[in-house]
Amino acid sequence: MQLNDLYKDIILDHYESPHNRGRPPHADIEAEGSNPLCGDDVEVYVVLDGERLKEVRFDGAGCAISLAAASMMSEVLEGKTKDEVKEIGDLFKAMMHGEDVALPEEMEDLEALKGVAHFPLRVKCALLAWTTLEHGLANQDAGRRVSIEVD
Amino acid sequence: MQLNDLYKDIILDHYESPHNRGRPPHADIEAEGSNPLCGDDVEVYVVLDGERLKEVRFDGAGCAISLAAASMMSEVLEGKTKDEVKEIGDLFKAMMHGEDVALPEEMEDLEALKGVAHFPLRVKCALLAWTTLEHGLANQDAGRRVSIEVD
Amino acid sequence: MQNGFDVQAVRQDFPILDVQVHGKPLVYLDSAATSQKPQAVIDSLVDYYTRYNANVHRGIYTLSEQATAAYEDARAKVARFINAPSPECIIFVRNTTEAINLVRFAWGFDNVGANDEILISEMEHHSNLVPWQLLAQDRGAELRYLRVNNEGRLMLDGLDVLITERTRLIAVSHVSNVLGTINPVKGIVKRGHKFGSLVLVDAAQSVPHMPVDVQEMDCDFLAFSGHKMMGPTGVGVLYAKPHLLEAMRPFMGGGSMIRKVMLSESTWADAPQKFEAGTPNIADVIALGAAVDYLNELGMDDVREHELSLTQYALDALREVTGLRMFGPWEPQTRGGVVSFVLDGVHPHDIAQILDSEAIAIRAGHHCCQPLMRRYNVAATARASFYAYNTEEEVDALIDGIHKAQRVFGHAVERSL
Amino acid sequence: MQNGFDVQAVRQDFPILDVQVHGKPLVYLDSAATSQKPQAVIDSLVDYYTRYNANVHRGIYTLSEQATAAYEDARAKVARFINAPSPECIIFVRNTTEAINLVRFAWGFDNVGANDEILISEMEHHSNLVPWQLLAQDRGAELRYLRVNNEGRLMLDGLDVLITERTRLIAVSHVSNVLGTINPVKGIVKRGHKFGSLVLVDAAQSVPHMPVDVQEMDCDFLAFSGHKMMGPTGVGVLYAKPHLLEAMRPFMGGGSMIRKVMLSESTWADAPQKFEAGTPNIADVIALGAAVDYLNELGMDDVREHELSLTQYALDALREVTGLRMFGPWEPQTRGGVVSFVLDGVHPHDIAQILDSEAIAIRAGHHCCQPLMRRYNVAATARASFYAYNTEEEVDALIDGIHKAQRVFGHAVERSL
Ligand SMILES: Cc1ncc(COP(=O)(O)O)c(C=O)c1O
Ligand SMILES: Cc1ncc(COP(=O)(O)O)c(C=O)c1O
Repeated sequence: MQLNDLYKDIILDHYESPHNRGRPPHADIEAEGSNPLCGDDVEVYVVLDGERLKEVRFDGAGCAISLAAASMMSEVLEGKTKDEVKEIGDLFKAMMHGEDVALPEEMEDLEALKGVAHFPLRVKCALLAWTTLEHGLANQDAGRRVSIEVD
Repeated sequence: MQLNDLYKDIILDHYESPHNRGRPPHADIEAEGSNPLCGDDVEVYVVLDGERLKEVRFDGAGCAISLAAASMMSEVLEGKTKDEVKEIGDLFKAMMHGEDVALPEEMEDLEALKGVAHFPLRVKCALLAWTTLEHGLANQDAGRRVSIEVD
Repeated sequence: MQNGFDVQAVRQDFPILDVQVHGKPLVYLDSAATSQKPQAVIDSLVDYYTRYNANVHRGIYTLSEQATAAYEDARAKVARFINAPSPECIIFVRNTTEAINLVRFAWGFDNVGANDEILISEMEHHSNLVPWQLLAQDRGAELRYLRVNNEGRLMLDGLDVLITERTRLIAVSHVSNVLGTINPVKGIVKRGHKFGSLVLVDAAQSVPHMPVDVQEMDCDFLAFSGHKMMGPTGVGVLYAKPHLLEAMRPFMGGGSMIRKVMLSESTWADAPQKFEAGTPNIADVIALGAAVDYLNELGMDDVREHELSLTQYALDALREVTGLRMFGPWEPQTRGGVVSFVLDGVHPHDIAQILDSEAIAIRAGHHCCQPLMRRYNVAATARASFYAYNTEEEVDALIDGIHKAQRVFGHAVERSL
Repeated sequence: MQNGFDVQAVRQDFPILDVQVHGKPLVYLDSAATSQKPQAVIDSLVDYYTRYNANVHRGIYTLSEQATAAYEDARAKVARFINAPSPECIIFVRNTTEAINLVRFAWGFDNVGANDEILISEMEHHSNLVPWQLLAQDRGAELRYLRVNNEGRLMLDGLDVLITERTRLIAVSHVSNVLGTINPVKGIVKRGHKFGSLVLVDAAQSVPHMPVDVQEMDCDFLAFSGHKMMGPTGVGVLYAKPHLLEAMRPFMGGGSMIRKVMLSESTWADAPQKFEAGTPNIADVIALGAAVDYLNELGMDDVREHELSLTQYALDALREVTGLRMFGPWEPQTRGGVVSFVLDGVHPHDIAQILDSEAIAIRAGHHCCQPLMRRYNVAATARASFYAYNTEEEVDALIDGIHKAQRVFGHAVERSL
């Protein structure tokens, strides 16, 4: 396993200059996820437009993998419907578990995280933002910020 | 270590035909000792004549070593003063712990148990009756049967 | 040999069987106390310590990843071995004793209260008796006993009155370590469940010797020891149904079993980690996985068959020994390869001592079953126990040794006959 | 090398140090998590399993006598190693965590009541924190914390107000596994005793690395792990003063810890057996004895000297790394060979990952010290730790690796500077 498989330039770019970072003035969904064992914390904010995720933003602290994954996620999911989000999320999880999946073309950025599957201990870093988003969507009706701990 | 070192004829003789076995009609000291881990149980009875042990008897159930040791003890201690009993007991214990001791001539029967010192697990068998007697003497004033557990 | 099972080939795998004791080849008949280990298990330990020793879980470096993978792989192997629904219901502990005490502390304190009842049997090993005695004392509960008949079987008729609505737990051994009796645990589980009681099975003497399927048995807890199944000392297993593990409080507190620790309170990791505080016995857990591999290669059906035929052979021979009293059932089909006996005129300790002079290792004593000894009115018994590597020739040696003991104690034997 | 201590010769004794990771020679800097094992320890295991494996205590045959003698011999070795007054105050457990939990259950339940106080420090490992949190919750007692200053030292001034007449136990680590700080335990013991409190010392990071004398320290309990002192995984030690062991109730119930078992109640064996229920981890206890022999041969003073000079060397180098923040004292004389740090712009997990690509094994995370992480306002640190087999060249490799991490994360580092 090469280090370059993990720390691809595109991942380092996202880590160094994250996209969609920061809390929006208003959000329909607010979810925070933490991995107490890593100390990683991520917050995910979604502005909805009906079934569609009009805006996805995140904030938090963590390693390169977890923050780059959050940044990439926020990009690829913008404008997608909830059903599409579920579909993409399942694909992404399958990829993280080492399955050979075909990602839609406009999501090839996510491909950069494929190498993470070879580093079992880092998979949970890559999944943190996704799990947090999922949890937020599932509890959309809660009417408040929800939180989840994973490890 | 030879088996004969342990099961000397004289030991087997005492086991098969124990001396002074059985409860006397009256005893000044009654003590029972048990090793719950072996299941061995021995009762020691002493009839006193002032400072002297006029009669020493025993009863119980146990392995060849513990019963032969009880039988031999009852023989050698008959007629001895308490001080002498203590002295002989100390010598016997030292012998059981592998020390090279010189036993008084009339006690050479006890020598037969010398080999037990080479079988650490059986030493406590050889000591059971002696420990029980000691406990009985120490609690002479209790005015009742005393008991002790050893292991 | 018998049943297409090549015991001589098996023996080649156990280096200790070449040992000489007092200049004579070792005849090891004490596997119920602890089994011998095949080369594969020893190699597993050496391999671990020379190639990838590292602490498991969350070490982000290669050795630690390898150790973690091997450790969790062993968990999966053990789960498959007893057909557990998932690796997560396998908790690694030190031995059967700790497994049972874990249930006492982590389940018992919350689920057994004043006037509740715990039902165990008179044939239980102290490890499946003392913990429940202590729990009953701590919680003001009642400890009840299922009795054993003269033949060495549980008096199951008694169950009807002994199990009540207040029974919270039935704890019973699968195979007795003294009598050899195989208890009908599946039926006991069913009857316990009907009354809403949980059932713990002490499988220390079954998992090493016969196929065991926890889902078929439907027990709630199952405990066994690695060292009795060709694995190393220091590792045992608790199986529990997943929903029970989820509901149970932790046992020991410390590293690895937590999720989040704050100054005043903490939250717990999920099972199995919740119950594995501190650095686990990594090397031995992995070696237990190697033992499971080895047993699978032998085939547990064949292991059972071999022991069955050896036990039959031993019982036939023991039946002919004058002045010998055997405890437990005479039908090998209903028992494991553990044979306990006493001899008229020769104390069990003296039997064991004389057998040792012939390099034959058997156990003598109460076998951690004092109440059962009292039931049969003996202070101790001699016990020979068999495993996959034992032979009929070794049984012959045992019988010869018994005769020798009788010769040494000639007069005593005669007197007592 | 330094101090007449020949580290190259020592390295020859550790077969794992020949391992290659990603084609590069292993640089193992995670001994605080678990140490590597010398050949003598591995040989001890093989020797046991191939020559005299048998269950200990009361087996009347040669193998069992040999195993028992070796097992008890290891106890005597461990007792001498920490200058315990007698072997009987050494209890073998699985690890430090179990040792501390044993005190929680067997001493704590009878001696800590409502409104009593337990005092621990903010730098405790979860294994010396969570058990006391749980005990405090179970008994309605109060858990108090001694704080840590910016330099990584206990704020001992606080002791005066924190210790009261209600303090039943002070539990404190001898050496911090994150900060490296050597705590002045002898003084803490003295002050605790003045108030009638007992003192438990978590010596997981001291006994392996420096001479420890329990009689001089006068602590009531001391806990440590075999696997951190060149011994195998799966064995740990609790030392306790004899009169405490005598008064304490048993922990786990089962075989070996009893004297007499009746249906409704039982009596207990004396310590140490009272606290060693079930078949112990025989092979690993004996191998821990071999580890103690090995450490004695190296000489604990020399081990300490070697680590001291290595730590000095490492601190000097780390001080030069831009953007590196080190936790704990800068004076090697007051600390063990454990060095924790964070880098600006590179997360500890990423540091460890990049070091692994150079075959350098360090740990990253909270090191089972979440409260301490919060104290320093970090989520995790990277940690390198040294032992007798580490060299200055390995420290150089560590520093190179850190530079590499900074290069990989070049932009991030720049941005954060
Ligand atoms: C200071 C300290 N205490 C306790 C422990 C726990 O040791 P173990 O995991 O062997 O129980 C450790 C090691 O991780 C430690 O460093
Ligand atoms: C039936 C039974 N239960 C429990 C035990 C205890 O096993 P361990 O000593 O490995 O805890 C044994 C073995 O001695 C046993 O035979």
